[in-house]
Amino acid sequence: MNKVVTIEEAISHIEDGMSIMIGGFLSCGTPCKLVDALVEKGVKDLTIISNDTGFVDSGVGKLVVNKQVKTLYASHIGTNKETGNQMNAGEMEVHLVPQGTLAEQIRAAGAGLGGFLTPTGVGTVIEEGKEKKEIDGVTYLLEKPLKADVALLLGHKVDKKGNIVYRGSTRTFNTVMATAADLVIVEAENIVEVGEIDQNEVVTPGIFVDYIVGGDK
Amino acid sequence: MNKVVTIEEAISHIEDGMSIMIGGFLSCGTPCKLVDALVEKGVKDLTIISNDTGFVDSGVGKLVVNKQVKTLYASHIGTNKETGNQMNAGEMEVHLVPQGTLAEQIRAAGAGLGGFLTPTGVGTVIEEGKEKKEIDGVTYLLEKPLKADVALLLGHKVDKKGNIVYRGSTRTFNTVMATAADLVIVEAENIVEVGEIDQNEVVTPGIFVDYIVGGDK
Amino acid sequence: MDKKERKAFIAKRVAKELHDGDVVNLGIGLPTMVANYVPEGMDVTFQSENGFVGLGPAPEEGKEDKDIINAGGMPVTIKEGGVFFDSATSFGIIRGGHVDMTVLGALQVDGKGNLANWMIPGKMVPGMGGAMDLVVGAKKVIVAMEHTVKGNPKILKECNLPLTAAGEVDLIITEMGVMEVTDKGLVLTEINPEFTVEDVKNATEAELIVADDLKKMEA
Amino acid sequence: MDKKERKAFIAKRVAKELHDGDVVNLGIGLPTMVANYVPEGMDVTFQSENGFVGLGPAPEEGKEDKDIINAGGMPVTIKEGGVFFDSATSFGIIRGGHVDMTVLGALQVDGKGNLANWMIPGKMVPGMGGAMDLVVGAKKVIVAMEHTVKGNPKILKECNLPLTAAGEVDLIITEMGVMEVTDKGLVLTEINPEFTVEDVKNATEAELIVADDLKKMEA
Repeated sequence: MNKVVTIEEAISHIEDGMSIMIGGFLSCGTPCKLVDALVEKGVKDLTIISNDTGFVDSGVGKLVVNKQVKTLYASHIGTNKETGNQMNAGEMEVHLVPQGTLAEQIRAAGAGLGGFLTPTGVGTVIEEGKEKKEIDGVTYLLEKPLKADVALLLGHKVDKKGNIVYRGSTRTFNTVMATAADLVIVEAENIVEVGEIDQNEVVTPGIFVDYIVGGDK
Repeated sequence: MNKVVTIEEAISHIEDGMSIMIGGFLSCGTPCKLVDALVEKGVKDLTIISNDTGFVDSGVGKLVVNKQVKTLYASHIGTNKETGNQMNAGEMEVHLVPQGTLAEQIRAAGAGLGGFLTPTGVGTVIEEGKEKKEIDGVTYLLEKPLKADVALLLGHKVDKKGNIVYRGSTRTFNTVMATAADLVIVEAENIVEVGEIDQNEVVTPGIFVDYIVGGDK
Repeated sequence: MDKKERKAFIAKRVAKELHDGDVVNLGIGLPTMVANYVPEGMDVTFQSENGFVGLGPAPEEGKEDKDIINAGGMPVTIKEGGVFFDSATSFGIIRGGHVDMTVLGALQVDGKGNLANWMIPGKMVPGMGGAMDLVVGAKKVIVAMEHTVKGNPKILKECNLPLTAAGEVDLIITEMGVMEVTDKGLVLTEINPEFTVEDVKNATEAELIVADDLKKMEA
Repeated sequence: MDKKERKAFIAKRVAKELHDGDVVNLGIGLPTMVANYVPEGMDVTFQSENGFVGLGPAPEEGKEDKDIINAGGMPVTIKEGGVFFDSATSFGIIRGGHVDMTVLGALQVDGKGNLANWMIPGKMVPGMGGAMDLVVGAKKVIVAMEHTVKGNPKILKECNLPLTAAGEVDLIITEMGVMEVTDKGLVLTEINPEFTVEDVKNATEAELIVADDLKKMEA
């Protein structure tokens, strides 16, 4: 069970039309080397699930600029004008999702839940087409889980079993995405031996991780 | 904002009839000094929310033996025969809840969700009185959030702002309970200065914690 | 007051709504400035919804840490006692009512407490980011903004842009005054002495109820 | 075989269902013994639903750590590479299908894959603990138990005790044989050569379909 592979080997499993979750927030916590490799590989018609589309020249944004994204789920696209352009031109289907709902949808998928009731979005366009439910006098929307074929994560320190610790505000969506995809690839800033990370300090258990790449830092 | 107080001061806020969440699993991770203080104080008609009722002579079990518990939510009561006795005698109302559902109900309360859909319990007595919902061909039960007046936690290392790290398998329900009660009291094995816990290693943020007791270890 | 002074005045007045021990989330732009005016000796924790509490000031030039940014993507710092967490936890904190106050800007706000600040159809669709969760989840929602845009009211009878949230705004603070959203409508509780009640009414499309004990707005 | 040998035989046979890389949760009692028979060179991670993966053997006497217990409350150890987490995460792992296999005992099990193992009304009501989540969430559910209790069948036409879960059991392994729950019913796929098919049928209330390629059960 050797999980440490080259970037090429890891992304060899990613094909046209797949759904891919990408961690991070405005490129902070985004596995940029994996994204760059996807840009180079040129897989297309992707469904991307990510907090945002970064910038035209960094992070998730590069996949948009390279026209590899068919469908997008994100909470914010304002920092990458190319996303708005493609959306307005009808070239990309964009689902804007409140950030907390997006995080919780991904968590629900990873945790085996069929959905959850959130007060977020009630009385806004977000409620369109969704079931509403009143519990103890409060109105909620029923939101469903969101899963993907692949999740691409960034870890600060990753041991060879895939146990991950993050640094600073890079954690973002990486933790929930680790649980909600069939294939999970983590780009490690540092790869360490099993046992080097305190068992009380691991944030993402390695049982979620299939491949580890990078570690040249 | 001094959160470090004596046990007496902390539990002075706990009154007859309150609902109290107590962390731990078979007394491991249970704030036993706080429980002992409640036994001594003798508050009664309590609603207790806890994974189990520990043992007759340790942890949550002592409150049962001392007949302070009116209503109980737990996943397992088999290790404390007094709980079963009082349940069978009609002296205590016992709600048995699947462990994962209990954890998720408490999390939902703390995270502002109105409920969630779980596959656990479908086709069993647990589904009685609950709404069922089919999502993508799977049947789920709608489970509602569970909150409390007070949560009693055990932390291994707690800084003076209330930031908590746990040790070993003590984490259990402590983390979710921290988020789901109006008043949160943590029994610290060690109280440390703010800054002594790495900001990447805190498990429960201090913003959830009202009072810190103990620390004499 | 020039634009810069107006913004500082508004931010200072917002800061008077803070309480010791509060957890507060500030939107980008003007709301961010509130952090500069926390009253001396008061312990307020700022949350950054991308993943931490204990948001501190911008770092000195050259001392930026690429792994510590705020929700606007700018390099920031974290104070001692602050804590990093993931997005699920962050929005659990927000939706769960653990944020005492959020301060946001608005494109439009109305007398029912409706807020529109996330899109102008056909023009600007940046997405709602964390705003919808914040406005629903925070215990107190304050809109802090200049009273008008190019002379046109932003406080309307009814928002006509897509809403961020319905009926969640508690307080509106502008350079002209302080307005509270109540069951009866929008109540002007404080007024900047540089303006008359007539001035404020003229700059406001929503109906304004003037409080019996209308106070002088001080920052 | 005496009782001890029977249990070891069952646990050994269950261990043959393990695959390299599997995450496995073992119930208390007989299922716990499966950990002793992991095939050489195979990397299997055991989960303890109270809060970790990497469950190791019991500690030496005197080396118990009060903060590391299993779901039965007994002192255990954690292996290198193991990880502690909270109950919400633990059951997210379980319900989310991240546990490849769970092995549990049963009071009753039936040909439809129904399982009853958490209460006997009026007699024993310990609670379900994590069993209901495990049986629903694990990818493969194996019931490992002695074939009968005091000579009475435990594999029934239909469970009459309150269910732990409906239709979730995949495989039943006893000292007499291996039975697979299929759409057509319960299929005996392996038999312990110490018994005849007739013996097994007599000890089983549920109807048994004998597989065309019935194999010898080896542990």
